[in-house]
Amino acid sequence: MSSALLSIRDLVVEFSTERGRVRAIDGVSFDLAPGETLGLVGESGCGKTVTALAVLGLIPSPPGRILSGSIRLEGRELTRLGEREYRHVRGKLISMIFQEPMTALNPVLTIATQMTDVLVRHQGMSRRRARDRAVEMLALVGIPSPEKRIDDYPHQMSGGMRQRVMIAMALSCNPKLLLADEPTTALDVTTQAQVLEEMVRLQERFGTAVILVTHDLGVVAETCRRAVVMYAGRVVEEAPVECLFEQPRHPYTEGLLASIPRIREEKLPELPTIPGSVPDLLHLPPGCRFADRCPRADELCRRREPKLELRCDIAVACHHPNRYAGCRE
Amino acid sequence: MNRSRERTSLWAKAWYKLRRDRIGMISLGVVLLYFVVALGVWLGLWGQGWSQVEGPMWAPPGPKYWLGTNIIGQDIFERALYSTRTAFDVGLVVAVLSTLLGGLMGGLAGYFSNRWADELILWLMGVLDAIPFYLFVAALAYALQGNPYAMHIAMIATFWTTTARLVRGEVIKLKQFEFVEAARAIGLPRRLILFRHILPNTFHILLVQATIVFVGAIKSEVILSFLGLGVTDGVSWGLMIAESTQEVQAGHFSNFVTASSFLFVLVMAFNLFADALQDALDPRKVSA
Amino acid sequence: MNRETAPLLRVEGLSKHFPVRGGFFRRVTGWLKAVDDVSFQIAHGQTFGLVGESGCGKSTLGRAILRLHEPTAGRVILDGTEITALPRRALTAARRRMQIIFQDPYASLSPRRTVLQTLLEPMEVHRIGTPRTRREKVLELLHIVGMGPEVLHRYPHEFSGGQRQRIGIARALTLDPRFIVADEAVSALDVSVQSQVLNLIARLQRELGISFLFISHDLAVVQHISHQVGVMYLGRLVEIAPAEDLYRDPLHPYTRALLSAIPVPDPKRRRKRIVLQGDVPSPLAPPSGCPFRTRCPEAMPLCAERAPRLTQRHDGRAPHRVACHLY
Amino acid sequence: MEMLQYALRKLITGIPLILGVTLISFLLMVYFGPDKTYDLIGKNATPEQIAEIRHQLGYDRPFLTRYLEYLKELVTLDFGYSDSTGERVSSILKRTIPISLALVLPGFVLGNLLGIALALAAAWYRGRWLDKLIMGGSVVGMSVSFLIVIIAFQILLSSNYGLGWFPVRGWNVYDFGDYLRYVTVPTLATVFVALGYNTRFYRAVFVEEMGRDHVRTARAFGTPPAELLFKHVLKNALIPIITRIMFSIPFVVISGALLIESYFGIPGVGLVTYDAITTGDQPVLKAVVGLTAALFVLVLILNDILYKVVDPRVSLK
Repeated sequence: MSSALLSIRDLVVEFSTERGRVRAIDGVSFDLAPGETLGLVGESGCGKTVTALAVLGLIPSPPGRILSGSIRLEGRELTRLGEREYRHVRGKLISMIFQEPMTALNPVLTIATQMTDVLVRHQGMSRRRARDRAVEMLALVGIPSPEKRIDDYPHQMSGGMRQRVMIAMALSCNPKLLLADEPTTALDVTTQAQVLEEMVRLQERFGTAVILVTHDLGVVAETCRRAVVMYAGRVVEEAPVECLFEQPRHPYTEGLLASIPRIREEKLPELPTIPGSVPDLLHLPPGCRFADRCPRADELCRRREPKLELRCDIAVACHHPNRYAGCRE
Repeated sequence: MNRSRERTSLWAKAWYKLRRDRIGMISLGVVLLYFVVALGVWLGLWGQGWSQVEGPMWAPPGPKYWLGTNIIGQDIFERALYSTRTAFDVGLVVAVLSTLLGGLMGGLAGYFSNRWADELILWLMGVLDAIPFYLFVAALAYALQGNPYAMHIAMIATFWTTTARLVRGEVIKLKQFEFVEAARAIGLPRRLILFRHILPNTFHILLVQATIVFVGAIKSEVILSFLGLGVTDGVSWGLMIAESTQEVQAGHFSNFVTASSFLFVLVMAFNLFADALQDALDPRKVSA
Repeated sequence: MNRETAPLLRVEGLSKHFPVRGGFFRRVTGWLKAVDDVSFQIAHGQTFGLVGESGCGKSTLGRAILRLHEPTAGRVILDGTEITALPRRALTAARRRMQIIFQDPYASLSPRRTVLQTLLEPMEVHRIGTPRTRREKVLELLHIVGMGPEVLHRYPHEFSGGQRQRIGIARALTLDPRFIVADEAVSALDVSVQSQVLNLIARLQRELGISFLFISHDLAVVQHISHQVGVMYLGRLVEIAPAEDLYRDPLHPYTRALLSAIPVPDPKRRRKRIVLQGDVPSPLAPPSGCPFRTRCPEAMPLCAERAPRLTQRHDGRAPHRVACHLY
Repeated sequence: MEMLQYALRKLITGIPLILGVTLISFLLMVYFGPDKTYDLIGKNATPEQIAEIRHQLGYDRPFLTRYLEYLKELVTLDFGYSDSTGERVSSILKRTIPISLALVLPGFVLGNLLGIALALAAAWYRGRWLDKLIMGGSVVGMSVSFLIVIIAFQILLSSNYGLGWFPVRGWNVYDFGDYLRYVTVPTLATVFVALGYNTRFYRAVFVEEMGRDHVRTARAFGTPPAELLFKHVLKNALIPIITRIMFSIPFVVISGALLIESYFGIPGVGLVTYDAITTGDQPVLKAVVGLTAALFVLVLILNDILYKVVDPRVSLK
């Protein structure tokens, strides 16, 4: 796919831990079109955040490193960039919003300083121009009286406000790609709705492509067009959200969808679950990583790991996927 | 849950980690070697001739006097051996007692944080920290009228505050943990909550602090002895260095170099061991 | 009163106010009303779901009921005993009847004690049984929460979050309590494990007849296991109703907003939602009148003047109560 | 105004501390301290002479009266006359404190600045060879006794057995050149000893700060290394740095100066204190202890005010 904005191929990120080396992600591949919103979904420890950090070259090293694979932004290989070149990508071409609004901003600098620094650095603006632009951006994300609030320190704002500031800062240089790592997880439900809405509105306005890293399939259903489902460091399914939610092909996706807490008309006698728990990345089974928890697992699954196979626009890594429901080509 | 993982307590895990730390194990070996030397002196196996004045003045190192003799003809090697015992005397007594005191006071202050017991202990720590150390030792020496343990008592009385502050902070942190609330919810008496659930989780701090205090005590002994405030009976590296200052001006370095090297190697080994211990016991790393 | 119909737990006008200090000598300059005049009941063998956003006082309420926080005012009556009036020694004995399950599976187990030690401790404190029967009880409880005897001598760090939560549940069950507070008991767990634990709690309450106060920030989680649901905002209960009623016909504007804010995992149903403006006001300086009026889409002048009381809805058959001037 | 009120409140809370310090040291040094009667009049005095001298020394008055007198001395800064030299204590201090400051300050400043610089380098290259080198050096530095460093530096730099570049002992300072000649070796010794501890401490602070979310955010927005280190890491780490520096001031002034001055024979307040210890010169000791306690309280107040300056989150309330 040459039209892709971002193209990740066979990415492997390894961490050395006390108990040995661990591949936090092991052969992840997917593409992202310009302006597209992609959900990167999975439970904790599945490697979704590591994937996002790898795109920005922010894998903490040591102990982590990119072992192999490629990350291309508009055809340009990012994994081989030097630190100096990468700095011109970060915040300018790709920016990122983090999970914890309470700690992600520098507590001893004002919002103004933190936002103008970025604009001065990447857009070559004067401080005065940068400040005007920052105020403009704050107004866009819905911060009341931004020309006053910009001189606040982060601790003077609520969590929702700070997350808006992060969004404003992330979009201020008009990046091509926005990585949003669980941007609403730490927020309350009512605030979560506000912030998500704000983010989607701006992303559409700026034409930014977004990778939304989340554990919440509900958020994916409401904001994304396509989703990549990860499990234990691997992609197990990739599909347009309509297909994914209507007819999940991988048994893990199916189980995950079923076990989301949701408001139901009729009370079920028992909530659907996935039995067992996620395998320890240090002691992975030889075959499919989901085999231990999978109702469909057989000898083949325990012996050989399935490859991610693409058919039409749905890719699935399973020996016994659900029946293919047809595609929209 | 993977069955191949060994069933181990956090202590066993820490020991396993420590065993794999090469520098840590080597330094532990050096410390143990010193300990054996000190033990030998206690048992009367060696180092007993430290006070005999029989050799010639400033004899060079040789087969009779391995490291030469000092200004009045005492065997420097014997004296250095005996001083190892003095160092362990001071180090062990001060480390053990000040750590116990610090753990207890810190535990109480932390558990009763923001109440009068805490305020009182904090005040006491502030007071002890605000008195200059050498003056405190001297004053205590006066007050105890030449009691040979005045130095030990002074060190214990001042060194426990650091430990207590660390333990207090940790206890305040641990108190917020839900397992402490769970203990309250089952009706466990406060005393047991403190001793069974909170303090055991500060042992790693106490252990590391004990090694640090040990080093601090040995180093302070040297300076106090040099100033004439320290060891009064027996000999120590500090006293050897004190007597060597005159020899040094006459160009005889053996006494100075011997005492300094004995001291340096032990302190270095202890410092490295303390580091290794801290790494091995770090709960953030162990639980990972 | 008939024991069957009498509620197991009655909470009457319960308040918990924390002093705020400031000024020259750190005097008390104000009060943080974490829980303010809350009343409700829980029937035998039923679950009361308590929902609200962070900082609304729901966890404080749970702890005040158990007297893990000493309440400022109000009464708690459990099975005929007035918990709030008990002297210390009697309170310790009463703890057999009420227990708690915590949110953070990584912080709720004592890290240097084995599963066996953790589970024996409650029985030792209350001198229940012999060493032998205690051990049998531990094994039985482990079986109930779906674990085998091989875990007895393991330490908490050797378990996953879901397993730790099961151990925490087993600990709460050792004293055969009549009532358990589950404080965000599944919030820290991954979705797939969350539903396992929810099913476990639902089963326990069916089979053992234990009453639960199930505290959560997530209305969707609460629905499955609750008979009654209460919604809290800034330290007060704003709506209480049987679960079916609350989800079918939410009355309070805040409840409606909460319900509509839950993301729905169905891309075809992107609905219009009620998005609340602004943030929750500081509990140190709550608004006059109705605490919700600053964010309420339906606020009227009256709302600023007078705080609405929790009242029975007039037309309803079900005991659906709401604190809003609209009704 | 807010600052002033805060300082005042802190000052009031500092009073129990000063009372505690003075009480304990008074108890130990004076009340249980050495009886100077026979030092002054010899062994063969008559009971009347003894009573007379004890009255002069104040030994016959109740404890509380004597303690309150001490407090009065502290408040008026008038500690009477030295037992051994007969000089006014206040004038002794006035003469010697500036010398000690001039002696200790360069080493103190350099030791902290170099420590911060090395720690920043080590933290930036965490886990690489530079870090290991610096940290290895720190452990070695921490393991050498201050006393050994002083003696070794004196042999190497000042004595005839070494380079012999600097004066061996004393303090004959009349111009800046003299000052440099006399201050160099003590300063080098101080820096050598402090550097290991400082570097380790500061590195730990920086490493912790560098692991924080906001530093990752700064990196995610392309912040260059120098800006990252100084604007985001150093600035945020100022609180522990300030605490360490502030709280080491009282000890450097007394304890650090004591050893150096007594070894190099420099007539500063440390030497005066040392002499007072060995001769049991109580008026001087009382003055030193009291003033140190006062300094300690001042440091506490200043420290908290500096917190407010560097961290907007800290409220003085």
